[in-house]
Amino acid sequence: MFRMTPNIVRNLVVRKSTRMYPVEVREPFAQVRGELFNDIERCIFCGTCEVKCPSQCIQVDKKACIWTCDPFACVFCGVCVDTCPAKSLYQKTKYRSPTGERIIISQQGQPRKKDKAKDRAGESGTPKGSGEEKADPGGDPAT
Amino acid sequence: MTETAVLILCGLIAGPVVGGLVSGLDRILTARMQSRIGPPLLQPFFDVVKLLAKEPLVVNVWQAFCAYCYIAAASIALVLFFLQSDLLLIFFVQAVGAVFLVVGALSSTSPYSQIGAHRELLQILSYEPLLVLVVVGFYLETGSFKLTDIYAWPHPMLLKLPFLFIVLGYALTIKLRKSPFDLSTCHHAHQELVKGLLTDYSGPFLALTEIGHWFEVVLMLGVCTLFWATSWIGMAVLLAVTYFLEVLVDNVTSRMNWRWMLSYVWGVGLTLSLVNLIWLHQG
Amino acid sequence: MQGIKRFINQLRAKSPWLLHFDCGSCNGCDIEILACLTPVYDVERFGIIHVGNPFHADLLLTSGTVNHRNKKVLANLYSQMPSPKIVVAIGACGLSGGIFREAYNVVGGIDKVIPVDVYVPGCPPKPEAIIDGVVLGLGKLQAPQERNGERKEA
Amino acid sequence: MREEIMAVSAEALVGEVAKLKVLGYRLVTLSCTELDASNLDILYHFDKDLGLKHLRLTAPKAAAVPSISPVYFAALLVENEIQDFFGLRFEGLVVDYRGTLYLEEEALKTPYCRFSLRSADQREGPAAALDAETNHPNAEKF
Amino acid sequence: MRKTVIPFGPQHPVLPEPIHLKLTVEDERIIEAIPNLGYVHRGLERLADIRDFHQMIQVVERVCGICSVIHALCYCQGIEEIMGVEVPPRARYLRVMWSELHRIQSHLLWLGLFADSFGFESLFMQFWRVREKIMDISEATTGNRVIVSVNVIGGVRRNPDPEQIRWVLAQIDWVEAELQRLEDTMLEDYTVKKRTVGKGVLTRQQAYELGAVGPVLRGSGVAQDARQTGYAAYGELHFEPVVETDGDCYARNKVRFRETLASIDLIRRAIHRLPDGEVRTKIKGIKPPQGETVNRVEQPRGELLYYLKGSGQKTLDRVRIRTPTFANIPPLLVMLPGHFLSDVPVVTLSIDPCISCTER
Amino acid sequence: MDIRAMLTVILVMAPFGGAILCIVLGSSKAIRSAIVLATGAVLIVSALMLAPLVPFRLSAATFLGVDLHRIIQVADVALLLIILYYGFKHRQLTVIVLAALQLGLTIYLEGFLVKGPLPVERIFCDHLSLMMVLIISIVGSIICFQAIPYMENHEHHYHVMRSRQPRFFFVMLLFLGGMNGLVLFDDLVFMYFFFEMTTLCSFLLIGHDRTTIATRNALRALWMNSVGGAAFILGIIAAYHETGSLGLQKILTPWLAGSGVYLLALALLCLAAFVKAAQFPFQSWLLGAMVAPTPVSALLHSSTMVKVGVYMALRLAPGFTGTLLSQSVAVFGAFSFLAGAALAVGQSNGKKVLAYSTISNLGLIFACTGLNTAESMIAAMLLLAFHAVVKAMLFLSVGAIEQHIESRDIEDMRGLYAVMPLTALITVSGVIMMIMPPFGVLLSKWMAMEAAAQNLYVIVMVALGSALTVIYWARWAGTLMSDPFAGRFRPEHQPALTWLALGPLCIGSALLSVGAPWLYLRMIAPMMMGPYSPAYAFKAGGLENAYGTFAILPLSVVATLGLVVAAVALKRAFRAKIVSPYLSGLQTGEPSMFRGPMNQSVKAEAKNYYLDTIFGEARLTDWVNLGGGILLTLILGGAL
Repeated sequence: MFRMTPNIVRNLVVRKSTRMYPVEVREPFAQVRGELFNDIERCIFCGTCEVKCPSQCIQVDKKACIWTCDPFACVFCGVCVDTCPAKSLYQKTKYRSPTGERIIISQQGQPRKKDKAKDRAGESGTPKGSGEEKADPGGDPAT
Repeated sequence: MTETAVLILCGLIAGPVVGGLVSGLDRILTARMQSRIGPPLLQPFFDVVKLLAKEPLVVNVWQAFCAYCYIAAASIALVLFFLQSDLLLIFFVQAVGAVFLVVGALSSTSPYSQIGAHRELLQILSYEPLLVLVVVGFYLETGSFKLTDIYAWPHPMLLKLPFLFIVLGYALTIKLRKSPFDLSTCHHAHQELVKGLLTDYSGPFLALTEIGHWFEVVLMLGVCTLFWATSWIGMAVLLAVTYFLEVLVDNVTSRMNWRWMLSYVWGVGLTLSLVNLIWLHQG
Repeated sequence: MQGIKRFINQLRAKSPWLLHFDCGSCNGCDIEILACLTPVYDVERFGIIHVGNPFHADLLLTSGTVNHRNKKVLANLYSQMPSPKIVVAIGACGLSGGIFREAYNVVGGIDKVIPVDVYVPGCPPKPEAIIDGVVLGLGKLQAPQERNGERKEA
Repeated sequence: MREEIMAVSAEALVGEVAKLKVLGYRLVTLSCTELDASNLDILYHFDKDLGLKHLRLTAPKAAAVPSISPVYFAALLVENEIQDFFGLRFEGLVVDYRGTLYLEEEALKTPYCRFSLRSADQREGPAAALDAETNHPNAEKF
Repeated sequence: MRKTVIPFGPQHPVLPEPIHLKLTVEDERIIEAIPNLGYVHRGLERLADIRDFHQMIQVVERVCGICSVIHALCYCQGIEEIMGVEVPPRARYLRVMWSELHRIQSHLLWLGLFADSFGFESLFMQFWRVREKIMDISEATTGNRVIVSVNVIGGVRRNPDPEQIRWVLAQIDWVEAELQRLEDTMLEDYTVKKRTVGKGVLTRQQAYELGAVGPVLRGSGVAQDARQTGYAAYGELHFEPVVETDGDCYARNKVRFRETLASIDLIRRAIHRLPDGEVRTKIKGIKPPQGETVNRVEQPRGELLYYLKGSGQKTLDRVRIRTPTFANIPPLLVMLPGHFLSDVPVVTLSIDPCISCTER
Repeated sequence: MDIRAMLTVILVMAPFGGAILCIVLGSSKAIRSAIVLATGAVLIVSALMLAPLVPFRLSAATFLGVDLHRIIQVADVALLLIILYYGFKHRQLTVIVLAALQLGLTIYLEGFLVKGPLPVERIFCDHLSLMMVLIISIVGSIICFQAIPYMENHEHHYHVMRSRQPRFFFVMLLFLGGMNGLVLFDDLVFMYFFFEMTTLCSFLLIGHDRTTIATRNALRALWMNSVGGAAFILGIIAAYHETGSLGLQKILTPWLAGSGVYLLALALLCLAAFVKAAQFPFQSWLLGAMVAPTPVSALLHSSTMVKVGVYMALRLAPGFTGTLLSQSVAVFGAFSFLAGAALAVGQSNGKKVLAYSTISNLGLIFACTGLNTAESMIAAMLLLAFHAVVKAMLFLSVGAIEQHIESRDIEDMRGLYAVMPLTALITVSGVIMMIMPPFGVLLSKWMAMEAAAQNLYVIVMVALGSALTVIYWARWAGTLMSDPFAGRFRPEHQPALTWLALGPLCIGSALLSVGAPWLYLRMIAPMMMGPYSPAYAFKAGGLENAYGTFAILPLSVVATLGLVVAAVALKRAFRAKIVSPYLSGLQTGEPSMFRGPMNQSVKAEAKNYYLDTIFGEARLTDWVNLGGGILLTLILGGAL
């Protein structure tokens, strides 16, 4: 009846297997598909991601150069990243943080051939202060 | 008179405080046995206070009544223990609480609650005779049912009542709602009866049943101390070992069904207690 | 009195009991939620225990798309939870319907039926993300009066 | 398809199936596809020692098909499913959910009959699904 | 007689997924169990109308999160068959590796849940503790823990480097050691046996005729495993199915436990024979699938069948998925009556129900 | 005339008078009710007046100038002839044989055996008799009061054309007189006569409805009780043979305890007691008697008639102190306690539960009698009193419930609180008084257990039995408080007389429980002489002896406080949000309905566990009868 006892006693003695998550954060594996970013500077608004996305969560307005993504519908499959011809899409290894409000990521870019100077990367629908998922056009993380 | 008042107060405080601490320790120990860290020691208190502050939802108003009756009976039983009253009487009072808990659960129409209540009744059926026999064992050894006399007995009772201590262990396991006897309700969620007996108690009423449970746990542990009442160290060691074994058993067995429980507890328990009692009777 | 209230609200955050309802997810989120309970993540460190019963729960963790059959169940469960209560929607399906948005039997995200307090994106979210989401929810549990209480309940 | 496919008629179906059972085949499942606005194509998949065998039945939507669940109890779920999805009626089901196995009243009726639902499908996305809550006029009543 | 009617599920702590069983009980003995499905029904087969055949991979992966690799594998194999695409050998071996990793994680998950179903909480915790290692392997090699999204038509998306492969081997050694430590409890403990032996008995005949698949079928003594057909690289790995003869919950438990160990072995063999080379055939320029096919693979829960029909367009005409649990529910309905209420979780979980598979 | 003698005569004769009036004038409802009420009032007043006068002995040689013994002789023969008549009428061979046997033995005793002058101090009223008189007169009268509206309803329900109520009340009142006679007389022949009278009355009452099943069960009661009668008369003969006396108090001389024939006499008398108290294997007559209208059940089988058995045993106990007979009676009683409780667990018929519970409790009293220590005798007497009151109340409530919901099945009483709140509450409080401290029944059970602790056989059976007792009572109480109510019912509207019966019984039993120390001091302690001693002292509001203490008053106070708190909580709970019980999230708006397969609304039903496979009547009865039979044989054999 007590065959589990050795395991139990062993667990009492050896190190616990718990990862103390919020206190110690583990380094994610290198290839993890996390949060989706669009380096809007490099985006050519070709619309491939919109076509390929299985969840159809990306909209690309080719004329207005607006790249919109519903992060709540994204399934993190990475197909868009794989197929992006301009390699402007990439995934961080960190997952997307939970939020209390609905958000839509909408990035306003410039047509490829035009001025590459600093342009406003507008986001609508994102409340202030919780905008850490903003794709920051300036700081290129370049994984 | 003041002494009595102090003892009553002790009983009333010891229940929630000691019971909560024991429950917290239990959870930590269980977690460690499962290679987890577990909650803080004071977690049970957080839970109870939180529950008390929740919105009262009731399924049937009689549940509120029964929850209060349960905690009243459980606390009276413990206070009687501290007042060193009659052991048999204490168990009768304790049984009142158990019955009210069941009646409260029966007053809901949810089948889970009802079946839980019936299983609880079967649990009562399993351990109640054993408790009576343990008490009889004390009587045969000391010639009294009064706790004053039992505590005053000069020899450790465990040496004369070893089997009855095991029998009490069965009762304790059932009372603590530990595997393999966590049939009517269980500390873990994953049970076929959802939460069985306690399914439809919620918020403050659930908190009351939890505090009542602590009272009962302290009472049962108090009865355990009777087995080594001659020295504080012996008492403490006995309690620690007993509780550790309880947690261990909880972690190394699966939940059984009530048929098994009834036949096993009655079969083994009654045999053991009879052997012990006959020994006492003859010796 | 105010002090007691604050104290109790603090305790609320220390003992969130969790009810998990899978309303039509693919299991991915469910097993990640369960994984949170197991030794490696062990959310019992935060006092979280899994209760199987809305009457006992403070937190409702829901995963999956709402469909026509389970939306009633979801609303029922929500109504059986005593307030203050927090709803955490887990995974792309729970947030918006995810990849199944367009399927014929899908109503959409959890917030189509009950008010959602925290959205945890991911498909499925990692246990760390779920813990983050729960922690975010606990903040709301600590200040229940700030919630705009009775939102639309289906 | 690599394996053998045998066409059967609705009348001969149960007999054929019973024959296969005697031969030691077990039912794997049924696959139903809509051929056109009025006909369905049902494939009965059977298996014996990891070898497959298929029966093909072309069934008009309006007529009922005899259920094979009395022969193979396992057909119970899938036949109910086809009732849900295509609105095809199976006669003599062991447990008949009458189209409520998966679908609630407010859901789209016979969702797999795309020929009859084509118009509803024009508006894709969640709107279409939500629309379905209010019994779409084009949806075939079961 | 005094009947008790219990709504068992959809929300129920022992059921990880919503399914409803209307149980009619007499003094805790079940006399009738009627299921109600549809709580997870999404209608994803129909998404084939609006998602192209590449996008459908991501959709079918989400039929079930626990066996997503194998769903995608079956789907891809079907499409590859229609389109006549040859898969590179390295990809086939990697497919085996990931499939078996998935099987291990699924079985570990099940072993934990099964332990939980008879109230053995600490055992549940131990299996899930071990399982986290497999999740780590998945995450490291594919980029996601659960829905790994690694199969594509014509091969796989990831190509682990040798160092990663060595790491995987080390990890599964650890898993094996841990499992062997738990074997004694899971298979020999008195209380475990008391709760599982003789429960939910399905004779060989019944299992075969009711169309049971997977461990349920093999637990009843029928040596049938779709891996015997030799898809992917199984044909080259000398695969032997695990069979038990008692047909009760204990036998199924034993089958799954032994299969877990067998899967570890299979991974080792697959890795040892892992060829070098490409992992993905380019399919650009090949016409979209036209024709129909039936493809079968072995999921952790049993045999999975995809019926695919395409007419040369980007979207398929029909994607029909017959999942193993779908096949195992009729046997479950036969098994339940006569048992006690306390055995319902044990018997129900013994088929390893995956409701999201069943209802899609 | 001495007031004591006068009261005695009133207690015995007033019911007879009332009975005769009933049959003569009782065709009108008003007159009949008035007669019953008046008789009851007279009985209650006389019994209360008798209370301060005990103990006393009185000589009763003649009645209205005729030799009393002669009257009884004639009446006795007449009674047996009536039984014989019924035996012939229903062609019941057993009854005929037993009645003839009794007739023969009576004639043998009276005509040939008894010689010399008979003692005339025939009336003996000590505290035990007084307790019985109080129970019979007060509880019995209350039951008769409740019977007035009950029978009205009953006949209405059965569509009886010509009212048979005069006859009914005739027998009821006759019975009360007989009972009082039985407990007030010390002369064995007199006791035998009254014993037979209760047998006949119970036969008539059980068969009152004249249905086939009623007649059959009545006949069963008749023949079984005739066995008791035969044992009784044999016992008398044996006792007379050994002691040369017919006075019970004379017979109970401890120095004769060594004699075999003497013990056999006592054993035979005990056997008669067992039969009257429906102990195993004679339980079936009591169960069969449950077909009778509920007041009959209450009167005969809960509070009074079956108590004759234990009364006799208690009377005889000093005679067999310290013998093997005493031990066997204890074991037999404990066995009955356990078996009765086990069988009650298997029952869903409310009246049968009450019946088995009665058997079980009487078994405990017998066990205490057999233990034969001071403590156990005190326990027995307290249990006798408390059980009578509480059980009568429960019977009457079940009767009231039954007339409203037209069923006596516990399952049909599910959620009764919703429709008959007051009756349900009274029933629940009855249940609580049966199993919970600080109420009297439990007090006496506690005493019994402590007294039994010395005897391993007894204590093991009592421990098991009391756990089983908890089960069937708690289950019932919970069922009543559940909601919603599902069956057919008539809204709660009870006749005033029903409330007049239930209310005082409920309040009375609660007060009696609180007053248990005084009950003990005033009624029981004075009787503790001879081999016994007043074992308990009244200390700190509780009863205490050398090895145990039961704090009645403090507990009562605390329990009242707890009740008040709980009641306040209850009141506040009425303001809380009421939600549907947990139904796995499938509840629909309607109570206890859930949305099942095929979108149907299904009722989530939960039925109580009756564990028929373990405790079912069909399964246990034979074994229990066998056990009881074996033990009885041992008793009779052991006596020799």
